[in-house]
Amino acid sequence: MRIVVQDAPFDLAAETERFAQGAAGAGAIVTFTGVVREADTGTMTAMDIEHYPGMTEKALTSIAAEALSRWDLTDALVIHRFGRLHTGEQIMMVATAARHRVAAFEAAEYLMDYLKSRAPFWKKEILAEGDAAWVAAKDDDEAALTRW
Amino acid sequence: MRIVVQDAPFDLAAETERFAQGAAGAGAIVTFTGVVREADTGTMTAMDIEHYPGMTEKALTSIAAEALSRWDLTDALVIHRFGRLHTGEQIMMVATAARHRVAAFEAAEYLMDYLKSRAPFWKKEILAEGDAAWVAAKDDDEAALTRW
Amino acid sequence: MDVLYFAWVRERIGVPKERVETDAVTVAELVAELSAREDRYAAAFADLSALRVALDQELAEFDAPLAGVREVAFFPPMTGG
Amino acid sequence: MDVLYFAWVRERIGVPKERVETDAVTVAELVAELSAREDRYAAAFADLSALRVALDQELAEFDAPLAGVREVAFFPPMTGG
Repeated sequence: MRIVVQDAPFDLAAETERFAQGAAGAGAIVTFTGVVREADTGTMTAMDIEHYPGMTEKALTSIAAEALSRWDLTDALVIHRFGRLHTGEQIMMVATAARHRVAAFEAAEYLMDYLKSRAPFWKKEILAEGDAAWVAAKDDDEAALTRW
Repeated sequence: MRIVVQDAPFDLAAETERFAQGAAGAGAIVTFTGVVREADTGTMTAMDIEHYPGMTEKALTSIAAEALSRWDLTDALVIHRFGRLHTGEQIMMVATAARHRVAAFEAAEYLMDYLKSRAPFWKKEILAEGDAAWVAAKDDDEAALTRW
Repeated sequence: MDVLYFAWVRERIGVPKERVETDAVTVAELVAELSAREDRYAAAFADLSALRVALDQELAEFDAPLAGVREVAFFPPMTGG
Repeated sequence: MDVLYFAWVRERIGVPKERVETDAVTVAELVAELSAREDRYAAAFADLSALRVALDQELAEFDAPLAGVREVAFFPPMTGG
């Protein structure tokens, strides 16, 4: 298990390769990558991601450990950035490795669902006009947790 | 959409990077990679993958087109190898890009479920003793299709 | 028409592909005709529930008509991924 | 104890962190005490259903006891990923 919280960009290709090389015995590897996309209204120029240093690492570690205990995973990876990111930049990735595909998929979705609503990150959209708006938590994201 | 059927290895890092770079407007990218793992009995040395040239490409294209029409995807990728592969080698990958994570995850699982049971590939395990055994289709894999 | 065999069906019948002249109207009739021809076909086609068929590279049922079909393929359930 | 604020709670209260001396027994009592202190706290804590609290970096409820706690943090629902 590896948890990384950093402001610097990460190298998706290198991280994916490294994770796959380290996943001995796995038959299935799933990755999820989150990218800063245009807001639905289309005026966003950047996103500020605030986090709670200390608690963030603890929360991510605890979420990943729970995934490892619930599914028969050989490994899990979480990388999450903070600070100012621009449209098209990669915010975060998770990866899971398991003997079977269903476990790898389910664990990756579990990581994402918990990371969305239980890891202390907050997003603020920086709009073209100089305005800024905190992203509100979605009811859907909270509801997604009831699945697990 | 890109469909690749080849006997040569593919470069997971490069393919992931290329797919991510091309996924304009996507907020979520999911990849699945299948790896030849040790058989549960542990005596497998290699896997022969037979396929039906012509039908394979058609079936994969049709499965990916269906995924693109069912979910709001910005792109989809399927790479599948055939021929002799050894333990630890990557057999195949799929990738999906969408604005939202649920669509990217669901479409990737759909691709995998259909690819398992509806694309004309057959796996034969080459065992350490010189024996070989065709991999039987799993009832679970057929049942997985009823989800969609 | 061309008849193709894959995986253990190919191994049991002994060829990957052959040209078959037939008046069979459906896939099932073609299977019966081949099975009557030699034991290796009868052995391969013994349990149709363990087989799949494609007509011109599209999955089909065993009661599907063969009219206009140029390529028939028989194989076990697929195991991709 | 140290009290930390994040996102719009931090912006509304005006500081990311402060040292608070209190006899409050629960989080809710601490919230009431701060709210009574100045309008900016009252504004930030007006709707507790829009807030979350962590005690020593673990999510907690507003009726949780503060005994032994060194760090309390208030913030809106999280939006990671």
